[in-house]
Amino acid sequence: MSTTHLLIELVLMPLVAFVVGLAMLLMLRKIGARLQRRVGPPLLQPLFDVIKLYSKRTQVSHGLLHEAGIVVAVGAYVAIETLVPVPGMNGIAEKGGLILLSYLMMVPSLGLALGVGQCANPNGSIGLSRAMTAMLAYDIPFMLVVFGVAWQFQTTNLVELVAVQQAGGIATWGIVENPLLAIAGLFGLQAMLGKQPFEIYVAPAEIATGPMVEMGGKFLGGLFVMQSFQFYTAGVLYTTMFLGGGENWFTFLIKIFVVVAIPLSVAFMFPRYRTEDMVRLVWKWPVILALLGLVVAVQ
Amino acid sequence: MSVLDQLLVFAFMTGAVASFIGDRRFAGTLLAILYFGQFLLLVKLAPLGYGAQPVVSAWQPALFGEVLVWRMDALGWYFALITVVAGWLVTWYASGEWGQGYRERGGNLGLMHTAVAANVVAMLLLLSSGNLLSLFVGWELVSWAGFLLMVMNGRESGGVSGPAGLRYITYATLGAMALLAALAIAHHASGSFEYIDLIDAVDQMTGPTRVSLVIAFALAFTIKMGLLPFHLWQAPAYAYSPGPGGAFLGAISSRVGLWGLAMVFGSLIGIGRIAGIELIPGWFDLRDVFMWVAALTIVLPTFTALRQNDARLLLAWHGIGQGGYMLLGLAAGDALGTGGGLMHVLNHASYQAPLFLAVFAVMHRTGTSDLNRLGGLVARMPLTFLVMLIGIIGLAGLPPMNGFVSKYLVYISLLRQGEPLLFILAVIGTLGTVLSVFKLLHNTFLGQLRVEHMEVREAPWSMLIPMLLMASVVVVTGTAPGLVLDWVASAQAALGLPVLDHTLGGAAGLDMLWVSGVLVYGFAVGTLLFLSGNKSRRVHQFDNYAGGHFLTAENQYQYSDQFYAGLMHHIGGWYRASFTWAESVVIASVDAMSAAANGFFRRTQAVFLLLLATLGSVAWLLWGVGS
Amino acid sequence: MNAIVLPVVLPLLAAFLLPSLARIWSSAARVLGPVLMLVSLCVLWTTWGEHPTPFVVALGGFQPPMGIAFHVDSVAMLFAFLVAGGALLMWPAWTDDDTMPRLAALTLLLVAAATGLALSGDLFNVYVFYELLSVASFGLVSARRTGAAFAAGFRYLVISGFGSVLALLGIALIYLRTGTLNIAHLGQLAPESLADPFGLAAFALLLLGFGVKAELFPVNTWVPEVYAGSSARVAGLLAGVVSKLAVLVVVRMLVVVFPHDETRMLLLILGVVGVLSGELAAWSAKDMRRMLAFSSIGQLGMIFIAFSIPGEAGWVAGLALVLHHLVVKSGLFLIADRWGGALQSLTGAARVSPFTAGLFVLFALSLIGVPPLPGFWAKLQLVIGLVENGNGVYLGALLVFLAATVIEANYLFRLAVAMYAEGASSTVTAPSGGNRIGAAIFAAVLVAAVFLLNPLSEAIDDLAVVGNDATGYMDSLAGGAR
Amino acid sequence: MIPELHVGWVLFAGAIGLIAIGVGGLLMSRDLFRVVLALAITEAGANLLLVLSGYRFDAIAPIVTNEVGGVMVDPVPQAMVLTAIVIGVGVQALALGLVLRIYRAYGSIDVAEVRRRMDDDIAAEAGLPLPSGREKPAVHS
Repeated sequence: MSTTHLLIELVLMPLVAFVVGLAMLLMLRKIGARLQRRVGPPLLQPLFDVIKLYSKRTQVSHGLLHEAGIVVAVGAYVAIETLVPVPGMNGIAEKGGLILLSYLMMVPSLGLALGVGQCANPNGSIGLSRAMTAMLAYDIPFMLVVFGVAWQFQTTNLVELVAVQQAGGIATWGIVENPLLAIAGLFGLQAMLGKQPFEIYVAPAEIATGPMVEMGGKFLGGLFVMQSFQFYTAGVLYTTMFLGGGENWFTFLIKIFVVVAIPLSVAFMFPRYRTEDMVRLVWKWPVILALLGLVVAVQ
Repeated sequence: MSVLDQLLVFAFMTGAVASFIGDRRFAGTLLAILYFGQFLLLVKLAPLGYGAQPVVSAWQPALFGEVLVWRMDALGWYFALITVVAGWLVTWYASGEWGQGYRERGGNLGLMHTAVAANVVAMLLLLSSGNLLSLFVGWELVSWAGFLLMVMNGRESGGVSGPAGLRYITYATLGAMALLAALAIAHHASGSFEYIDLIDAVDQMTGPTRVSLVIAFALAFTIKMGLLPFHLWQAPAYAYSPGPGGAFLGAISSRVGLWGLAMVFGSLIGIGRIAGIELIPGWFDLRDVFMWVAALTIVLPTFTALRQNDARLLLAWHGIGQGGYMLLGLAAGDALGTGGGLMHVLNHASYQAPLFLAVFAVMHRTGTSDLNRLGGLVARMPLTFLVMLIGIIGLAGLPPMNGFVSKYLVYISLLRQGEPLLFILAVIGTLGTVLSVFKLLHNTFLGQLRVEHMEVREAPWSMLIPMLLMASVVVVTGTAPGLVLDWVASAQAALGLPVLDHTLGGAAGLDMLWVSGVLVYGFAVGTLLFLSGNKSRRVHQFDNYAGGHFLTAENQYQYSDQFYAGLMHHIGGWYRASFTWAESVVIASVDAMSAAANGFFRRTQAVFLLLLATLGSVAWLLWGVGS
Repeated sequence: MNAIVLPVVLPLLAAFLLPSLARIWSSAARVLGPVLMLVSLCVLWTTWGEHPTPFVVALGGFQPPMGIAFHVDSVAMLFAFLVAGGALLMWPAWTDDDTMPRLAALTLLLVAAATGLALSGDLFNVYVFYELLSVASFGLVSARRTGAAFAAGFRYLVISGFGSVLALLGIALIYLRTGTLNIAHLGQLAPESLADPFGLAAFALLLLGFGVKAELFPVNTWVPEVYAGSSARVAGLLAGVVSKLAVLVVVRMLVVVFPHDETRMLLLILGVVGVLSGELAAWSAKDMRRMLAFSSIGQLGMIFIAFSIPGEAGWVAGLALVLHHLVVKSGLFLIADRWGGALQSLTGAARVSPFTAGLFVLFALSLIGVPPLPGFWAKLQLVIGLVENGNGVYLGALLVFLAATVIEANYLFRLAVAMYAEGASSTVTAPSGGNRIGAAIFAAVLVAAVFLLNPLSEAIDDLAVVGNDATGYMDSLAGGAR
Repeated sequence: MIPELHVGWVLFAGAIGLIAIGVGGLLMSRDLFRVVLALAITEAGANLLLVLSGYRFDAIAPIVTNEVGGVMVDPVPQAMVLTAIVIGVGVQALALGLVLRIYRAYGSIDVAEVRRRMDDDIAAEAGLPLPSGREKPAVHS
């Protein structure tokens, strides 16, 4: 692979992710609207929102770190996008792997946490504490799932993971080989995306949207971009692990939209848990499922 | 005189200088220069780190028919490098304003410099020990030099350091006695104290002898390393040492335990033989015991750290937990695991020392390390914040810092060996660390700046430069772990372990050069995106609204106490202090036995005892002869 | 006759003359004792050089095995040397009241008896010197003339007296069997006449009888109160020097006359229990003197364990421990002269006298066995010796020993840490100049030993060969007396 | 032979008995003076045993005379016993002296009382709380 090719991929991969991510945001709002028997926003509304936020006149910053936090949150996702393979583009996925990705995905949130920390708003801090707790909770089943998949396919390399599943057809997809792990993974996904019933750290009515409390203008816009990346990444990762990755862009997009649509639809049917209840729930069923899946995987 | 001799003599000289003029104003600077000299001598020995033959000391005293040998190999060099650099930078840190402040607070700066220098000398002697006897001598010197550093801080710590040091030395003596027992067993089996003879003799040993040898060694080294269940001494002992001393101890001192275990697992006995000792045949062997101890050492102390409200204690508890990763990797036994475990030693030193120093810089400026009395300092001490930020990312083991690389190798090793439970325990430890260090950072530097800290200044350069140097090590070796992995591979070769196949960017499918590169790229994109927005306006921290009113200087609200209340609501009940309880039971039983012994001397009818003893021994002898 | 009798005879004579001399010429009486010690040291030094092989001195002209004989070999000389040297450094401080001449006379008597004990080659001789030693030590113990000193002395006397009776019974049994009391001769006869239950019973009686002075468990209950009730120097002398002489007697009997597994095992077990009880009791001692007393019981137990190891390894370990304990414990008791009170009162004592506190730390480190101090090398010999034996009981002893060291480290450094505690003001005063100098000399010996470890180790090896050489001991009879 | 043997056995039994009496006294006496006496009795028993160890009933006294006699009694034990007796007397004198001193110091020669007072004195000197719980030791001589 030539250097130019690689450079093009490095530019293209985040860009695609951004676009698809925005589409997913749109889907989220559409689903919500349909469930509440509304029409929902038009096609380009998410993009307009982002542009609007970035160009607002009132931009309140609490200091350099506040700004750096947003930069890290967005920037880390840009980096992550180059590490997950999509049809036709592997980027530098060979240089990382499943475990690196699992840890790298904590970086944007922590960057955001730094920014929120400097806002010096107690509501933000409370939100952070809850977000960290949630992370501790859902990462345990999620890492079990990662282990199970890596063991199942005897690799942590995402490119190889895709290659193995595509070579063997649907029968070798993770979801077929080990449905238990796939279900546990879905649970983890739900929590990772911070959607109901796990949106404890946003909790608008309780702690005034927690981490977002001091965010406005391009800061909130940054968060918006970050969320679009987050949806996309989660979808791609799950697809790569369980659904055989993308043979071509058409099937690939279908898969990742379906994957993201599930938690989003579920989200609207649930109220919010309390922190301790969420921890208990996540440590119970997904962990049990993942462990059972591991037993299957090891045999 | 070999370079090793020069190094040892130079280190002794540094100690002598410290003890004579350690309390002068210029002493810190002079000593820092001397440490740098030691560092240069180590650089002269650098071929060791790239596969050269060990360097032997010319001085080999013979005592009671036994010879003391000093010989430095790749493993020793690797640890010695960390030691000397840590000693150098912490002394530099203490050379300026910090030292002056310490003296003004009534501390004995000269003694502290001397103690640090003594620790460095002792460590060098231990790390270059060429047989079991010199190992024991070095071992004891390290223990007692550490003790000196721990107990000398009585005034600063409000008298807490004394009992903490006493607890340490009691544990350390227990470890030393276990080591002595191991020495005796080895001597019995091989007829000498030489490593080579022991290695030869291991195969001929009977099963019980081998098991007891492994246990004796393991006991000695695990106690020093603060592994479960012998970890209780470590946190208070390190936390209440004088700042730079505590940083030194936390960075490297307890890792000599790992050094010893590496020798046992590598050359002396061999991990294969240890795995061959099956406790439940087919299911559970002695190596598994080590791995589970390591995994529990990762989890339990980390979650103890999570509950600390004193920054020093928090860091010290994490130090214990990180030791678990090292042992876990080492006990995994393959190239990846041992490589990760050994690399983690340097990584841990490189972030633990600046973290301690950053905490002490904050203490220097604010007078407290109580996490509930700080906050918002990032606006006043941005560079110290930067050091702590880099440090905690390394400690938490997140990319792109070096802590991630070593843990990654351990994870992959566990993955390849199919150890999901150990893997998940290691992950839980990392997650707990992330939570805990975020609390540390948040409660110190983020949130509301307290009114009494409004005028706080940034730490002086004499403290910042050493911290920044250490922090830069975290970044550089995180980006190019191959620098360290070269040394680690040489150490593995010296130990007879499988050698890690690596590149400059990492190993096992990880290339940190690329990962760091795309992160920089990503941040650049993020910055551009950020700058593309409308210009922002900075506001004061009180330009803020929460809990129904504006925050003002009179009416501050910093969320810090019980930071993870929700989590604690769930796991709070799991903190049972079982080890503290077990320790107190041991102490109570010694007390009871002691009371009984005292009673014997106080109350008994002396003559009656004499008579009883006479009759008893006569009868015993008669019976003994009769049978 | 031989100059070697002088270290026994001269102090004995001086002891009787001294009270009268003190009335006539008090300053002469003042220096008489120390001068005599120096003379003894010189005599022993020169004799040591002259006679490389063991020899026998017949007193009163009767040739052994008849008559009363001294058996002089390097081990005996070493102990005689230690007695004179120890007494010189621990000489009672001079006070101007009238008790002083008596104290000096008693010390001289003690020295004479102890030297005699070291040199005796005859069991009854041993008994006589032992009794003399006892009488002198009773006097010294109660010399402080307080009620506690008298009471402690009396208790000591009763136990010691009963011990003497036991020893006498043992001697009677031995004589009944063999018709001789010359130890070398006994050694020759023992394989036929004493290698049976009867003989072993005699050994047990001797062991417990003489064990009273050697702080052997369980006949050591007098130790804490005597050391607490008497002056620190007397305690140091008893713990440092006198106890070792009793050990020597017992070990000589063990090696020359009763070299059996059963007797060694008895010594080992009593030693192990001694280590345990001593160190455990010291763990919760409330005052420094009793702490040191209990600690010395533990140390003596270690010495017994060492000597119970068969072969030269046991002697090497035992002698090293004996020498080390003598130096360290004497030094510690000198410190305890003023600092012997409640441990609590010593909190912050390092600021009263940093020098003394430093010495305490040094002694404590060596006692625990921290390399490179001599204590470590001594303990290392013991550990190797124990494990070389490979036997289950010896390994058990090793475990007990190791555990005891941990306890030892804890209680010694609990005190050391308290001494250096900040913000506390100690009520004690600095030790007197003499005591400080004495302790400093012992510390200097200790430090010098670190640098002289090599020659020392060789010397101890040689001594161990002599000590363990039972046939050499018996053969000295054949050489005739000088 | 039978009478001699008989006498020998009686004497042996007597020696053992003396020791037993002495030990009993040592164990059971509540009075320091009696302890001294018991010790004396024990020593006497041991001495008797020692004499018996070398005594032969069919022999003459080991004194150099012109008489041409049979076997002499072994003189060594007798000499030893003489020495032992002398030493014993010395020790007993010392013991009695100590008893006297103790009585003067404490006004009692009861074993338990003396013990308690001694413990108190030692504790008071060391600056420790008194084991018996009294405020301060009663008398100092």
